[in-house]
Amino acid sequence: MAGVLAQYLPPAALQLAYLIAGILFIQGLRDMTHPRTATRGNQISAAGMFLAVVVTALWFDILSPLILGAGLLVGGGIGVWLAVTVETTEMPQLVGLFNGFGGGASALVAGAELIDVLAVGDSLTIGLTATAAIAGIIGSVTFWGSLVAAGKLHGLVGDSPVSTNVGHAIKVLFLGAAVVAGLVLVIQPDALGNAPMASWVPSYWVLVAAASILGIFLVVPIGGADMPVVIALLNSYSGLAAATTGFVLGNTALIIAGTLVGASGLILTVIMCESMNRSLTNVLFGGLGGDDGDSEEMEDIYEGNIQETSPEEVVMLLETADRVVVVPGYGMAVAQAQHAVAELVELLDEHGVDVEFGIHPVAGRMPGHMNALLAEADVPYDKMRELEEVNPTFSQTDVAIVCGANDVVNPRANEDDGSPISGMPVLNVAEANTVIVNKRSLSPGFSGIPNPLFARDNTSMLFGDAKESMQDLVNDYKEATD
Amino acid sequence: MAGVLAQYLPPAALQLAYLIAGILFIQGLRDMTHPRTATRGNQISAAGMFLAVVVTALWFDILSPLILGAGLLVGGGIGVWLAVTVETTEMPQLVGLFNGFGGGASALVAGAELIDVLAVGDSLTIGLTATAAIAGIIGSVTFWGSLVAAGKLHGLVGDSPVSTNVGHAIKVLFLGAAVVAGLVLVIQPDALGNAPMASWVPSYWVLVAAASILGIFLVVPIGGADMPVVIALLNSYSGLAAATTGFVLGNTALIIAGTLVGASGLILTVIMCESMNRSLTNVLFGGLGGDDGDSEEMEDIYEGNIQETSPEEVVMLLETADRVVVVPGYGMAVAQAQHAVAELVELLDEHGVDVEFGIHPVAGRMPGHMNALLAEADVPYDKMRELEEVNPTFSQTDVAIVCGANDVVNPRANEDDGSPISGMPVLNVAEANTVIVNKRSLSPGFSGIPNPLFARDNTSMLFGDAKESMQDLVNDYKEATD
Amino acid sequence: MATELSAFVTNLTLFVLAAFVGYEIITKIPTNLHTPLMSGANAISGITLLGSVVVAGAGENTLATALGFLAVVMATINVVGGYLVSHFMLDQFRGGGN
Amino acid sequence: MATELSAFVTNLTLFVLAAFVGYEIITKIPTNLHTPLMSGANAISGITLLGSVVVAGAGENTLATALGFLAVVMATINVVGGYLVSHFMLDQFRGGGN
Ligand SMILES: NC(=O)c1ccc[n+]([C@@H]2O[C@H](COP(=O)([O-])OP(=O)(O)OC[C@H]3O[C@@H](n4cnc5c(N)ncnc54)[C@H](OP(=O)(O)O)[C@@H]3O)[C@@H](O)[C@H]2O)c1
Ligand SMILES: NC(=O)c1ccc[n+]([C@@H]2O[C@H](COP(=O)([O-])OP(=O)(O)OC[C@H]3O[C@@H](n4cnc5c(N)ncnc54)[C@H](OP(=O)(O)O)[C@@H]3O)[C@@H](O)[C@H]2O)c1
Repeated sequence: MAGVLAQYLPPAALQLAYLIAGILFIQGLRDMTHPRTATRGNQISAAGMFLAVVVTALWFDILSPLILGAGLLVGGGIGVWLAVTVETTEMPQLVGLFNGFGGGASALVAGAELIDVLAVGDSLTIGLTATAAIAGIIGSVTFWGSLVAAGKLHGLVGDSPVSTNVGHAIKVLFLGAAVVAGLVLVIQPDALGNAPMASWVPSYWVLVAAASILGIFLVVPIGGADMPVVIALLNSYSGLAAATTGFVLGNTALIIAGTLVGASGLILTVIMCESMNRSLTNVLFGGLGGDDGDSEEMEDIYEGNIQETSPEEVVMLLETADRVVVVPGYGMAVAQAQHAVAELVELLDEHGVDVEFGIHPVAGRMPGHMNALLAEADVPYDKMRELEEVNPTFSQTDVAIVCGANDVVNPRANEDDGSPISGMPVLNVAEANTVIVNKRSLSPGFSGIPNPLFARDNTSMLFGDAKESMQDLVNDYKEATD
Repeated sequence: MAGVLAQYLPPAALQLAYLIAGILFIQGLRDMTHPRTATRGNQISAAGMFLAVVVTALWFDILSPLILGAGLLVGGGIGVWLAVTVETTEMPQLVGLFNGFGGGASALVAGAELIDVLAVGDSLTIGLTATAAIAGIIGSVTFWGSLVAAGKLHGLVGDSPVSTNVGHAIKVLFLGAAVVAGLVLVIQPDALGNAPMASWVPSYWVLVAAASILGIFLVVPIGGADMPVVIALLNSYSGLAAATTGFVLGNTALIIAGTLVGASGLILTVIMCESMNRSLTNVLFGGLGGDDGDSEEMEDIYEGNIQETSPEEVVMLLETADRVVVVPGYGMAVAQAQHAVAELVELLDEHGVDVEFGIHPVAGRMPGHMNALLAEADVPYDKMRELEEVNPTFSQTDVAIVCGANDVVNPRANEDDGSPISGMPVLNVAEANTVIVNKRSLSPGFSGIPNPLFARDNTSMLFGDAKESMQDLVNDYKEATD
Repeated sequence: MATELSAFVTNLTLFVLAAFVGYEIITKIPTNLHTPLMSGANAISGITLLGSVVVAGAGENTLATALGFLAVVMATINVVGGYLVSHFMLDQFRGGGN
Repeated sequence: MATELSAFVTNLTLFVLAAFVGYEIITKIPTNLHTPLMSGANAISGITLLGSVVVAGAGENTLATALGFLAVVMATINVVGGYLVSHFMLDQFRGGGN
């Protein structure tokens, strides 16, 4: 028995609805090319999704609308709750978590489909089993990989590198196991004949288990700060998995939407790798950033060259400054200092200081992370300058305030000394008259290497939590200018 | 009996070949986004076409390879001959001519297809007749419209405006006739029963005849300088006609390629209309540019205010100039003066003068016309400046040489006086210290309105053919600086 | 077999065209919108929900239905959450623009 | 009828995607390449040659064959001439670039 719509309309109507959904996805992305239209774009894309889901639900033979409804309700509720309660700083891990769920869903769907086809008494065609195998592997890897990535970003999973050789062997082993299970599924879907469990299509679940372990071992040895790259890549995979499913079901909406996601994930991955001047292979298999043997080198560089400063002194500098550039980094996000920073900038602006943000493309932990945080704190769009725009202005800048950033202002990136960041474009804050660096200690940033900027003559360290320090600056500046 | 390839390969192989051809077309266009890769892009696109044609010829049942081969040979020969012998200045009409042939081919194909289907004894399905009707109308309009357009550009067809009311009535009449014939074709393809001529599908040829007359009457009243817009629009139509044919034949290559052409033609049309600050309706139905009643107004403006100059005087100016901007226009193209202009610019450059071209987007008769001509004369790419780039520099320019341009330097465009060009962005040459305008007389340019620039105090007219005048300047400058 | 292959090539054609569209559009999106883009693209990838809906609906088999239910829940979280997060972020960019 | 409709929607999907691809790419092409673009696009529109080839080939009917022959000639002029003209123009741009 077909669903409500299918009784009255030709199959072409369903296809047409999917085409319209596809157009809405594309138009949504096109609107994402400008901040002014981006909100609308997101809504258009959501409308496309709504259309596709509703039409599908009304089209196909729904024997258990109750179960479907319950699933939608539960999932929707959890989705809204997570989206509403999360802090902007936790966005990266939330996106990772969502991504994992998407992958998990496609692995489960493929399995359910196999079982369902057998239950109806149909045979498993090659097209079906082959796609199920692909969706199963990608989906499982995405689910567990994303979960580990989200856990790392949230600080739940530590950076405990598995010794690389053993690690690589494990990965190869489980990838092999998944592939073998997939081949069995495709070539001999009825390998177990009429055994009691045969109707569960066990070879598929072996594949899922192997791919799950693979997913975990793939992501665990990757450094925490590379998680956004991992998530973008996994997102690209899950898009491709959706497209693959579309090939089997002959579903245009799945093909178009999946391909768009695949392209988006891949492009973001490449962009992130390029801004860090690292290859994708290096990110995925290079292990963690700097090694800890650097601590000696660090002492050499820092020894006797570190000047400390206090909020009061910084405020005195700010009072006489004509131009100030604030460089935010991951520490600002962690400390949730964006509101305090925004207030400081607004104050300076009110007092006639030419003040701007200098935003590095990979500052923080996601591409555009700083922009999203600062926009949340109501910083006007035209105060946020990109690297290429702001770099030439540092020589005319009186004070550069580095707030919780480290690698993105490390001058060693400009030297070709084989350090993990060499070749990465950085913000040349040292060209400013005075540099104030606010962080809690001299400990390194993501890349794990020391930062000679801290030891420069024109650099002063303002040690402390970013939020507290910025709040201090705001208060002191208010007092001083009152 | 199927063709060679079809005997051994599944139909999917043909589709795959078409997909590859489609990818080559797209990649070809992508390479067209930069001059450095554009030649390669054109070759890639041609390779796609070659693939599509060869595969098609080998796939389908070719009972008369001789006829096919002969057709390809004759057509190819004529194509090469035309392309090789034509002057760069005649490009616009040649492109129009080619476009017409494309349209004619699709109208003929649709007719041949109808006759063929009847001959085999099959019946004419709605899908077939409907597309044939569309292809017939668009193809015929394109053929005759392009021919008239090419004729006007080549000076073979004069600008003899048909009185608008009668003209509109004729257009409506023949459009109606074509549509009625099309409806008969679709609804009653066998209207004539077994009459002797019935196998020729007469309703189709009535449609073609009506559409042909429509095509002629559509283009004849449009001004000669608007022909590029007409050709781009017709090109867009012929692309859409190809896509429509693809819908019927289920041919992916036709759909993709046709749609790309349709998009390209439409975008070019819109860009041209925008740079002329006119609506498409105004171009197509507005009749000819300025009316001749302007001659009195012209005398008023020019009377006693025109200063003439000589090549010798211009050279004296050039000898002391630090910065010179050359503004080429349609007259340079007509006079084939591009080589002389290029030589002059090179000479000035050698003598340390800062010299550049200021190129208006609709200078000449096709978008990018001037760039193509100057590139042919080996002018380096970085000497050609666009309107937005060059306009702010006129105030620091000593001499602006206007060579065969008129409308694109007409200051009246900046005044909202309802003239045909008001609102069109123009090159503000009058801001230069001295303006030299080289043309043969005071007669107006395409828009038919007088140009107050010629009467300005800092403007001197260098009357004469562009090629001769520029050559004089080159010779005199050489003598003077020897 | 033959028509299956044809259908495959048709799907491949859709895939290729969509890939070109995706590439051309996404490379145009500015860096500062990459975080909301990631979240929005993520939501789109929840399109697997379509597959889930069909399977959860079919319900020929209890196990399949249970798996389908779980899949619906997960995919819905992905879709609803992804779009909402993206919306909140983008909302803060509004009023900006240049 | 039903499968014909489905085929139509599939073709429509291809059309829509190709239109997006075309729009995104062609709006990126700089003005100074618009003349060669026009000539090149023109050549692509000679793709109707495919239809002509099939018809000229089939040859079930003399009149159809004659028309097909004429169509092949015209379409080939369009294709060969268009690409060549575009090639000559573009060749002169080479060495340029920035
Ligand atoms: N954005 C992306 O898309 C992306 C993706 C992948 C990787 N990455 C990587 O992430 C790094 C980003 O550079 P970044 O300069 O933004 O960050 P970073 O190099 O990771 O440095 C952040 C600094 O913030 C300080 N910090 C931490 N918590 C703080 C708090 N509560 N208050 C004040 N300071 C605090 C830390 O120093 P203390 O501990 O001394 O306070 C740390 O040195 C780059 O290496 C980049 O390659 C970015
Ligand atoms: N580029 C495009 O895509 C495009 C498309 C459609 C329409 N148009 C229109 O074409 C016009 C282009 O402006 P334009 O300034 O380039 O040209 P224009 O306004 O048509 O003026 C050209 C001038 O060249 C002079 N001329 C003709 N033959 C000459 C020769 N042998 N030697 C010297 N001078 C000669 C003519 O004056 P004399 O007779 O006195 O010599 C004429 O005034 C605009 O109105 C535009 O809207 C352009």
